[in-house]
Amino acid sequence: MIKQELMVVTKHEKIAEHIFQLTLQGELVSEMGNPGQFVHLKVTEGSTPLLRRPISISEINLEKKQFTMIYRAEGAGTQLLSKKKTEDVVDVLGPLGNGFPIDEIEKGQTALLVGGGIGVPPLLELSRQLVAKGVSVQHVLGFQSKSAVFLEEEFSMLGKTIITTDDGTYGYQGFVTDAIKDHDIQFDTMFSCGPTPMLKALERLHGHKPLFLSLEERMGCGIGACFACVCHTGDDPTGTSYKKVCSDGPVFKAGEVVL
Amino acid sequence: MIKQELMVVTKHEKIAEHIFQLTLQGELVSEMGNPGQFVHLKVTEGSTPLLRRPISISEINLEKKQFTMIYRAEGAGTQLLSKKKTEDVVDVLGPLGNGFPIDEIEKGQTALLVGGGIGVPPLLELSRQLVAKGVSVQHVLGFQSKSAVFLEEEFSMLGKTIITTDDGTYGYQGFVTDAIKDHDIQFDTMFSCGPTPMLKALERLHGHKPLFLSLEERMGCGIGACFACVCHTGDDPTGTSYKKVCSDGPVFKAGEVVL
Amino acid sequence: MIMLQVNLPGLSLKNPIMPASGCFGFGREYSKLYDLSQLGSIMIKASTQEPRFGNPTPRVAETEAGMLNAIGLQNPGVEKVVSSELVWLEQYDVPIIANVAGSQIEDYVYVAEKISQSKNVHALELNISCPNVKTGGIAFGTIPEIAAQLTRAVKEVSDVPVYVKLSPNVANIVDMAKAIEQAGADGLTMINTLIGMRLDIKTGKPVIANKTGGLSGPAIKPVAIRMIYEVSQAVNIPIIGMGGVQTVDDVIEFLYAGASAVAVGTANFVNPFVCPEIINQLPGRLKELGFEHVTECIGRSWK
Amino acid sequence: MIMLQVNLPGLSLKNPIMPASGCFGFGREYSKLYDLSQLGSIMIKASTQEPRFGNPTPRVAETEAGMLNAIGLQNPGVEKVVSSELVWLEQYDVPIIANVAGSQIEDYVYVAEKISQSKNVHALELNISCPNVKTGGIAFGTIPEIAAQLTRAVKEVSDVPVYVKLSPNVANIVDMAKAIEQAGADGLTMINTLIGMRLDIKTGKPVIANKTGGLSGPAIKPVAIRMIYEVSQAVNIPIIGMGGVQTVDDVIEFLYAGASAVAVGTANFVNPFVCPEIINQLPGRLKELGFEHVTECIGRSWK
Ligand SMILES: Cc1cc2nc3c(=O)[nH]c(=O)nc-3n(C[C@H](O)[C@H](O)[C@H](O)COP(=O)(O)OP(=O)(O)OC[C@H]3O[C@@H](n4cnc5c(N)ncnc54)[C@H](O)[C@@H]3O)c2cc1C
Ligand SMILES: Cc1cc2nc3c(=O)[nH]c(=O)nc-3n(C[C@H](O)[C@H](O)[C@H](O)COP(=O)(O)OP(=O)(O)OC[C@H]3O[C@@H](n4cnc5c(N)ncnc54)[C@H](O)[C@@H]3O)c2cc1C
Ligand SMILES: Cc1cc2nc3c(=O)[nH]c(=O)nc-3n(C[C@H](O)[C@H](O)[C@H](O)COP(=O)(O)O)c2cc1C
Ligand SMILES: Cc1cc2nc3c(=O)[nH]c(=O)nc-3n(C[C@H](O)[C@H](O)[C@H](O)COP(=O)(O)O)c2cc1C
Ligand code: FES
Ligand code: FES
Repeated sequence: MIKQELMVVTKHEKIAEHIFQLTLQGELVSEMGNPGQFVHLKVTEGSTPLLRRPISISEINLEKKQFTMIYRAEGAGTQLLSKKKTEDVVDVLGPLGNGFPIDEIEKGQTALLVGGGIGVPPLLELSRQLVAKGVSVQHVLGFQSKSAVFLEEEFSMLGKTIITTDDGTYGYQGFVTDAIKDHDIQFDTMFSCGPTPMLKALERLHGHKPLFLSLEERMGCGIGACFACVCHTGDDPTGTSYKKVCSDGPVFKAGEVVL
Repeated sequence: MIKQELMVVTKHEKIAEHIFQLTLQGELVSEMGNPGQFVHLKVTEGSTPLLRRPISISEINLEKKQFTMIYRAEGAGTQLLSKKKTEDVVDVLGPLGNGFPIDEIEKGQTALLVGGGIGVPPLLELSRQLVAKGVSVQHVLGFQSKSAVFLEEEFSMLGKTIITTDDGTYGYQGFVTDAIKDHDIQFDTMFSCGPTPMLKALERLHGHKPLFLSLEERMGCGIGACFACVCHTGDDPTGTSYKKVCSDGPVFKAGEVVL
Repeated sequence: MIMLQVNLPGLSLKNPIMPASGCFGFGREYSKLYDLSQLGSIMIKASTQEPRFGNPTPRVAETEAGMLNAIGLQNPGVEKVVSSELVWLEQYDVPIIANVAGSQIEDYVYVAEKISQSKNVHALELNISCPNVKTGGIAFGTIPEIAAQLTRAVKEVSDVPVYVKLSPNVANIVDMAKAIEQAGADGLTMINTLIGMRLDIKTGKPVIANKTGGLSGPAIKPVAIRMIYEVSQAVNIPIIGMGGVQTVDDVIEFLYAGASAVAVGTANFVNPFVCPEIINQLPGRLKELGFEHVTECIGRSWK
Repeated sequence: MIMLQVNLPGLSLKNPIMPASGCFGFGREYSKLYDLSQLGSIMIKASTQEPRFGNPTPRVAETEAGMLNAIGLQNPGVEKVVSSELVWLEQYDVPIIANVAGSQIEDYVYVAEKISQSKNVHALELNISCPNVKTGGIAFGTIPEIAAQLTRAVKEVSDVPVYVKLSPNVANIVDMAKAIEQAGADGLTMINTLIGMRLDIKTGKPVIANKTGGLSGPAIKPVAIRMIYEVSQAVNIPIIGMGGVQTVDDVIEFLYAGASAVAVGTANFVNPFVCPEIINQLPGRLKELGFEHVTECIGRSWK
């Protein structure tokens, strides 16, 4: 169930350039399930910034009632968020949306998780849950540059992990799609989250296999009421059928919606 | 000279119902002179609340580069201000305006300082400076009720101090003007700060003697540029002459402006 | 809760608080968060004759104390709204105000006739002021004669009272309101969004795909209050006020200005529980301010 | 600083940043805080034929991300402005834009003729849009024909180029701008304030003594950007843009929208050093965004 709660900051640190890792504690955690869901954060009490910010859940710890997010502090809202200290509270609405369908892959099969930049975080909880299920996981994670790389160690502990950078300052130089090809990675199901051009390339190259993509769109409500975040469906004779990224997604099967 | 500075909170506490005492440290203090001047505070970085808040200087400590204010946390801005913790910073513009003219009273003469509610704080620095000059001071300080009384001890150390409350829960019951009359207080010069009805009554009853009043008005700029805070002058044949509370005041001689 | 009861043409409201059109869908999402029967009314999303997908995304952008939207009246078409959404809403004890949109008079008439027959639709709200639809629509909201003509046409076919939603993007809101009153409207709702725009500092281009969007949220509240203050003194039909309401004090300010009930739009996105929260706070706040009944607040600024 | 130079009719600006009229007085107060010669220009406070005291207080109220003002054009009258304020300003190396107000065409003509003869007045800004003056003034800002008539009359007597300041309180800002361009205006400045109101929750009455006031500040920026975007594509005279500017990025957004220079109003009250701060940040920010000259930004949103 979707809840709204003032959750308490238990940990907050910078883990790469402009990138922060934030752990919050509260009852709302017990509602979290599928990896790939997100929360909607209000970073101040006042009216500026007015809207909530959607951020993916990166790790869930049900026992401690804690969850972790990783976000890029860039605009007005995320910069304010980055100033929160331990014991401060953050207004959280969530969990929202439908995450990655871990039922769509069997124990013993192989999953390839492909992340780009700030799309990497939700794949961590996904990888953990897949590994717990007995799925063999591999990761290809793309970043702009060495200074932007994060979570490498955490992913490496769960499965083979290839890091790519656009500028070649770390790991493989080039796009994640090239890395997948060059390393001749085999998989049963692919899960991905990252910038739209990356998702489009993955869909073009690997759309014939089971492929699940997590999308981003500007949001108003985050719960399906305002129609800010709609996209066209893949098969749409009338042009009026749609899916909402916030409540039907953010994860869709490749081909389900038009990227 | 007027300066703008991010000053550091060194002390901040609640001293009566809704009333907070805030001490800030910074270079700007060295510009402070006359008691009765004020500062203009921006309580958040963002646009809500947008405008600065005018608050009187209540104590100045040049050595420690600290000054103290006392304010009532009621509206959006002052409530946010009340949440500032030690070592937080506050954006201060000041010192602003012209304070009480301590040159207008001689050593050995008697001053009566009359304050009402949140108009009491600036009289503390005034009293100290008058005492330091060798003026004998007396205070009549009016509050709504016992729970609203503050600074009694500080004033008592400087001179005779009568506290009045509207509801009689503490000290003399009634208006400050009645207390002055009932106690038959004699003085050479009167200085006052408080609600306009109180200032009007003082002007009516004591305007024939040297009397200086500190006014309040809604402000925009606080430095004399926007004409938000003007008042008519006492003697004004054309109807167009004016004084600005922020830069010509906030302290005026009785009769100088229309209350 | 007798102190919150407000009666308006077609609407017997248990309290004067309702979500604004387009900010609450058809209620399904919020129904998972709280019982919709708590609401005074629900202004449902605009319905048009045919299904509409609306504008390309991005459809929203944030501004200082506000937001821009250019949804473009996405909706499944009046038939589906009636058969599926309105029927679903019947399970709640809440009168519905149906927002009606179109690009020509015939469209409005078609939708109004259909939708006003639904059991739980107790009033229509003519959306003559949606700034995000290119084809003609905007003229209804800026030219008094055309607005009046539309009002008359819809009044003729509607089974329920007709409220007309005013656009703030006009020089003289009072003239507009009077023309609509004379044309037979039962009430007014105001204000819709101001037309605004935001540019991306990196690309230089509009953030919203539609380029311009409707500005809503706390930023526009002073404009809404001013317009309601002026219009409420010039007409004899009631006003449902909206524009930037976030708190119980905002609601009271709208009533003071001259509104008889108040709708909450953008604030639902910020705090999805805002409507029931305000409804719960209202009696206490009214008492604090010395009122025995919410209607005592109405028009207090000029009465 | 060559990269900030902008040339407009009558105005050779060392940079495109200037304080907006009414938000900077005649510069005396700010001159104590920094050297006014740093500014691209100064739009001085409105001058009228006779001295004016203006409206009763309270004259300002705060709103979400904005403020309302109803100063009421307080000024010492054009004679005194010319003899005392403008002469004092001559010590600075800064061209002055003189804001001209009145309630009838003759008033404007009188003031324009006088003030345009001052050595340092390089352009006039016709304030046809002040929402706080009851007698007629507002009509100039909402009826294109009247605005055009006024423009023509002032053009005839003015020694310097004439800019006309547009009111956002209209349904069609483009029609207004075109009428004024055809009447011979050399440039436009926009936007003036939106009309707004705030009520006191305890008394129920307007906070501002004049009841309504002009809404300014960040809240109105999206409206300003939208209007400048539309008008700049419809006219061939330059625009000085304003409305909610607080930061260097806001300035760039106004240039992208189609403004050729940018004025800062309300933000001076929040941060009295805002103008020189923006001027200092502008070259670095332009470089970061890949521009060699500030004029490359102008109209980028639609070019
Ligand atoms: C489902 C989902 C999950 C996300 N998960 C993450 C995550 O785990 N970590 C992370 O760093 N970012 C994530 N994002 C992107 C994140 O929401 C934006 O970076 C953030 O909202 C920008 O806010 P700001 O205050 O920095 O920027 P501003 O420029 O102040 O934002 C202005 C407005 O635009 C919206 N906006 C700006 N960029 C985006 C964007 N890329 N996507 C959606 N809205 C945007 C903001 O929400 C706000 O309403 C996610 C987005 C979505 C939709
Ligand atoms: C020269 C001067 C000295 C002052 N000294 C003190 C002091 O020492 N201690 C103290 O508690 N208060 C003092 N005040 C009053 C204080 O400025 C207001 O109480 C405060 O601005 C209210 O802000 P808010 O955020 O609580 O209220 P809000 O309701 O959020 O204020 C909204 C707007 O109205 C203005 N405003 C509201 N009330 C007043 C008021 N009474 N006077 C001026 N502007 C007002 C605010 O500044 C703001 O712009 C002084 C006022 C002036 C003019
Ligand atoms: C996302 C969004 C969608 C809207 N859709 C509609 C609509 O379909 N019909 C309508 O009449 N008004 C619509 N509006 C306008 C609101 O009903 C309301 O008039 C306006 O937003 C001002 O109120 P607010 O500031 O509380 O949001 C919409 C507003 C928003 C923000
Ligand atoms: C206190 C105040 C006084 C103003 N006086 C004038 C004026 O005399 N003449 C004028 O043309 N505009 C006047 N304006 C409008 C501003 O010049 C400007 O157009 C408007 O405030 C929008 O810009 P901003 O949001 O940066 O303040 C005034 C604005 C304020 C806030
Ligand atoms: S964000 Fe409102 S429907 Fe998705
Ligand atoms: S507050 Fe601006 S002139 Fe006094």
